[in-house]
Amino acid sequence: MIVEVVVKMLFIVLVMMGLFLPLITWVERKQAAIMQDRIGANRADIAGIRAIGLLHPAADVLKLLTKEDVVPRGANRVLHLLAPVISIVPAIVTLAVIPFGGRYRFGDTTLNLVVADIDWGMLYVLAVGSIATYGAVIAGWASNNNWSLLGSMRASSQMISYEVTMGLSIVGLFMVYGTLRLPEMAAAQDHTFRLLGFLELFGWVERLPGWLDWLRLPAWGIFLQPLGFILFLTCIMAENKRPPFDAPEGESEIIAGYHMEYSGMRFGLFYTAEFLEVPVIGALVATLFFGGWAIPWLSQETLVAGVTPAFGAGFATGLCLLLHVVSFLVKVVALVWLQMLIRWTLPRMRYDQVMDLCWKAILPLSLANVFVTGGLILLVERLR
Amino acid sequence: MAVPLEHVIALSGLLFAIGAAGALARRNLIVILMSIELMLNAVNLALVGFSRQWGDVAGQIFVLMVIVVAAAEVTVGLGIVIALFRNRETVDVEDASLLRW
Amino acid sequence: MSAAAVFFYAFAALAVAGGLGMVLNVRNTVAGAMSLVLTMVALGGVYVLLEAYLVGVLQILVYAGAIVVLFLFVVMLLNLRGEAFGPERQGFAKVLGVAVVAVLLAEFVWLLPGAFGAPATPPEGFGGYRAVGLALFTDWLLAFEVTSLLLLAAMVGAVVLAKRSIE
Amino acid sequence: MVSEPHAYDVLRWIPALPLAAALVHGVWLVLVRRAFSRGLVVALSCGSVIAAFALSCLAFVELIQLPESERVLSDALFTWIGSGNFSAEAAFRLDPLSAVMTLVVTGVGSLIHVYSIGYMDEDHREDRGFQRFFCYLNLFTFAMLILVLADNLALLFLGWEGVGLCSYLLIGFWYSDRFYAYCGSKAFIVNRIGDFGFLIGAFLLFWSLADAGRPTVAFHEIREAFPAIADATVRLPDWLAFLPGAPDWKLATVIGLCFLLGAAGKSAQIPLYVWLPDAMAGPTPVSALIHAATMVTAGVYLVCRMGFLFDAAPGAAATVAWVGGVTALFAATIAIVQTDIKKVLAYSTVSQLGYMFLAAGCGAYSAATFHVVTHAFFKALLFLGAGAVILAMHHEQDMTRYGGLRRYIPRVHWVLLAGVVGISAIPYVSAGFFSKDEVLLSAFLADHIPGNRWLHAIGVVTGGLTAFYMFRLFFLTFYGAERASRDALAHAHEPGAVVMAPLYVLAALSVLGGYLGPSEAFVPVDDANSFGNFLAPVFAHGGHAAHHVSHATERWMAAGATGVVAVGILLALWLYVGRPELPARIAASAQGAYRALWNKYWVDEAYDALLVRPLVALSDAVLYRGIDAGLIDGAGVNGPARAVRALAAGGLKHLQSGLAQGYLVIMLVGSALVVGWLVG
Repeated sequence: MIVEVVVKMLFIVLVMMGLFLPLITWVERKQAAIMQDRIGANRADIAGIRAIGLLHPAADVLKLLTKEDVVPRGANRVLHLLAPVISIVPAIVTLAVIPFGGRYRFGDTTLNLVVADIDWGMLYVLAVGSIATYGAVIAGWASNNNWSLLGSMRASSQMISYEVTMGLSIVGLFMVYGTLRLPEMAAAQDHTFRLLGFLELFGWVERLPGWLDWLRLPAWGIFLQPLGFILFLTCIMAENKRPPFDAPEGESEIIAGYHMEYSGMRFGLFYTAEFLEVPVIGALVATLFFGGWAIPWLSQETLVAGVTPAFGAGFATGLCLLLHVVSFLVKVVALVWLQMLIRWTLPRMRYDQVMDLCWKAILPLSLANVFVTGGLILLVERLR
Repeated sequence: MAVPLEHVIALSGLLFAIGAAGALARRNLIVILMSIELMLNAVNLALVGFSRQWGDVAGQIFVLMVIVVAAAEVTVGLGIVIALFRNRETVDVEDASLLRW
Repeated sequence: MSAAAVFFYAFAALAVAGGLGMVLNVRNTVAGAMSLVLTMVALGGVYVLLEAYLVGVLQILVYAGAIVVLFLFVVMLLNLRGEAFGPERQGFAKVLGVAVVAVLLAEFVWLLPGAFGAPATPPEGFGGYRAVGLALFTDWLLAFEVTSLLLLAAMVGAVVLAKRSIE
Repeated sequence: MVSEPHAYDVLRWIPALPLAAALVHGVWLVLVRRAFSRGLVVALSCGSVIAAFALSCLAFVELIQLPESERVLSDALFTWIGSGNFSAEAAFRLDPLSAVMTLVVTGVGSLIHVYSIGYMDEDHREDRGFQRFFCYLNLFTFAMLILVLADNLALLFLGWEGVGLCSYLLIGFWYSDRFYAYCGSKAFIVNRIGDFGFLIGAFLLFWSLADAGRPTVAFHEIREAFPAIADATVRLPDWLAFLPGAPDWKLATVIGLCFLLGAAGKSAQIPLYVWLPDAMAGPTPVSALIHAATMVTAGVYLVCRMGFLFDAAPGAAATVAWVGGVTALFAATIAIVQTDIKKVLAYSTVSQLGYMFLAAGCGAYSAATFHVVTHAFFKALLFLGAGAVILAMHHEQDMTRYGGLRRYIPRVHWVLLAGVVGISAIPYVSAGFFSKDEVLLSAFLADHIPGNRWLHAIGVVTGGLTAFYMFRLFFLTFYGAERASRDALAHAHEPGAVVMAPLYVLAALSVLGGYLGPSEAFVPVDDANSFGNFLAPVFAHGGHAAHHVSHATERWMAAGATGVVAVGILLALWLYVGRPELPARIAASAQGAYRALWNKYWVDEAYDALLVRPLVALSDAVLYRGIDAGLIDGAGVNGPARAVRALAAGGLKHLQSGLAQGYLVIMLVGSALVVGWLVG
């Protein structure tokens, strides 16, 4: 039991921090370069081997570790130390409830590819996310610097505001799935629905012609809650305070915001937190809106049932597990790419624009989303 | 239930006492508000403990209500603090003693 | 002693420590707020141990995530560094008050031992969002609605109070 | 005894219509504070009352189609008061008696409403007065209908108080005049005395019935249950030992006397008649409607309604009869010398009411009711006619300033003549004749009443006096020298058609109304006395059945009475047309008697000295200065306030330091004490 948990932890942490994190720093550079028609970082080399800049992440780590660690005068040492930690922990612990695979039965043992399969997983995510606020807030306060203070005030208000709307924007999703447990959510998306099924449902046609049955979509959150998807992605990116939502650290106005007084690995932690958030967001969004580990148009039963006759149940399940993890990682990668795209496409929003977007656009839209979803659900249940 | 209810209630009482002492002794209005929050939390803890004890959800409903009330109280309280600071340049509760005979 | 018990006492210790830190930290309001956060989180843990999952999460979400941040925000807004307060008034009253609090606590502890019987075995899904939600929206609907009104009032009040000048 | 009553839900609309009109007027006047156009007022008020009259006729037709034994319509609305074993229904009940009363109230009422249009049109003292007046009139009609239609004592009392209130409002209608306002209050207060008696009686009745295991206030149930307590007795307190039959009185007698007090208050009998003459302060139509035709007969109605009770209580019955007789004579004597035309009519009303009490006391309830009806006809006519005269003379009410008016207002003269004839009981051509004959006959026959022959004699003499003063009024007004000032006569004019029309109708009624139920003795038609027979089932007589005399005797008695009447008329003719200077001389020669009559036997003065002044003094000195201002205000209201203020200013205010934490300390101390109490 404990062993299993530890293994899962190691897997997810290693994948995220050991694989994704360095890669993302590299991708960030490269994608930026490509989009800006440059070559990008490619100078770090070991014995002349540049490996298209893949060594830069290592170089970064070395640099950060060896830099001088400055604590400004008049700063509160404890809090100053505490802030980066606070800001990175949520990103990591969020991973605990995100399933990177489904449930698999090998003989009499079942394997559930999630660290902590808790009933209120999504609430857990929100709660942990809300803790993340303190990182920025404390950082700004503890550095005893007015720019930092301004930065952390921006950060705190921005994050609180977007927490509210983030929670609201996925209520519709909860209503559709009828659960807050992330593995169940993912499993619920492991099938397809007929694209035109609603025609029958609303009685607009008596019976769809048979060939239309092939016209199917995976039952993903993005198809069931398109608006919810957009809102949620916006909110969670704003939570991450990366461009275009990086007003709290907008260097053009308040030099570097709440972490301007940080150097060395402390800054590295903030940095890590931000970059780690990116794949975490990817994983979360994938699980909520893109079927998590599910393979589109190929549900677990179908796969197992299809492979079992030839190679036996064990192999089928194992294959299934493998494919699922792969598809999960693929989705994460895709979503990371999407975030990068956004990050390098949109300019930074002004602070008041950020707030207006939250309270005047997203909040009403998400409320409307909740009501419309509820109405549709009632309607459908009435019609069934 | 992990521990006997007495321990839960004892913890709650202790927290309440701490909060009360803070609300009494400190002069910083913000800290006083925080102490009140602490007292409210102590009450919540007691409620949750009893709710578990009798296996009745009602206690937790009360907690939700208390949380809402606490939120409202903080909002207004901090609003008052800001207004006070704006007018008197202080958050000392003892300077805010206009409402007397 | 079961693992849950261990966790409980650990959380309890954290909560008390946080509370004390908040109350005793005269110098730094922000640090006090942070230790209050510690208390809140610890209490959230306690709630979870008491099988009040939803409440536990909401505790962290609302108290730690929103309310205390609000405190911090105000502290920063007013930029209060240290406390320069004038001479103490009614010091006696405060001493008396603290003494009374101690007495109160003593009485309380005196009352406690053996006050309660064995705990009931909670029903299935106790404390989950389903159970609580059902109760909230069936038996306690009115209270729920009323709290919404309360929140509205608080919102308006806060805006009116904090606004520099009412147009 | 009546069987199961027939449900008939038209009844509720009879009082509802006037109430609706009154409410519309009242709400509009109070909330909007602007008056309707007069046309709208008239349409609402008169319309509602006339509609009520039409409905009453409907109900009456419905009633007489039923077999005689079960002539009762009922309409139960809801339980008005329900408490323990006491329950008062808001239910209406139409038996022959209330049918007659209802018809009179609505019929005469609508005539007077129509008349009021013309009369009040002249009144410009207040711009909203017109609507206010009709609002009150409708309200009164409603209350009076409740009174006569009520199915139980409680509801009847509601109407009873309602009419009292409206009477107060209407007497003091021109409240800007202090004297009028005073008259209103006088009427109200004197009525209260009567109401006190009524209440005591009602409570006694209910109480004793409850003791007998039949708690009820509904009339028919009371009547069924009454025999259970018919023979119960009460022990009088020692200080009443001088009373005849002391110390043990029949309970029925006590209740009856209490009711008599109430009835005397409402119907202006000795000793409570004093308010009625002053009630003439109100507008004349009010005097006609309330203080002649309807309200003042409520007492008679009550006695008739409670007839079974008085039958069982001969003492009470005798008292009723004697009160009636004495009042009749007493008031008639006063009326002889009055010169204010309305005062004369007022005292004649008192005297006629005396007749009714006399009959009721003698157990001839149908006769009493019959006289109520005829009296409503001719007395309404007389008041309205007097009103017409007063209008013509610009609100001059002193008859010594009239004289010879028949040349100026001939039509009024003729209708007033009809009224005078009607009240003077001239055989065959007056309503009064038949009813008064029955009254006198009942007195003559009521051997169970001690001294009933005397009562009969009194009735006869009063009849003569009545004829005398009525014709005196008539002659003083229309004949003889013109004593009015030139210009007054110059402006004297006949009132308009809207005023005259009701007068004509009433004139016809007061001449022919008697034929509703003449005695077989005079009208050789079998079952001519349809009126009495119609009412018979209501007054199922107990103990003494009305034993008859031969028609011959009856005729002889009537002839005697008529002779006395003739004497009265001729005397009036001689004194006020033949030798107009005589009356003054007579008055001069009989100073004492004249002054006694002129000052109404100083009764008002006596009451004032014996009751009012001491009471006022007591109230002012003890109740107001001592108890109210001193005890209640001083010790009860201001005392605590002062104490609290002193306490607060003395020390408590220091508790409010404005320091929040101080309050918190106090709070904690309190909770510590509470928890400490828990500890042990």
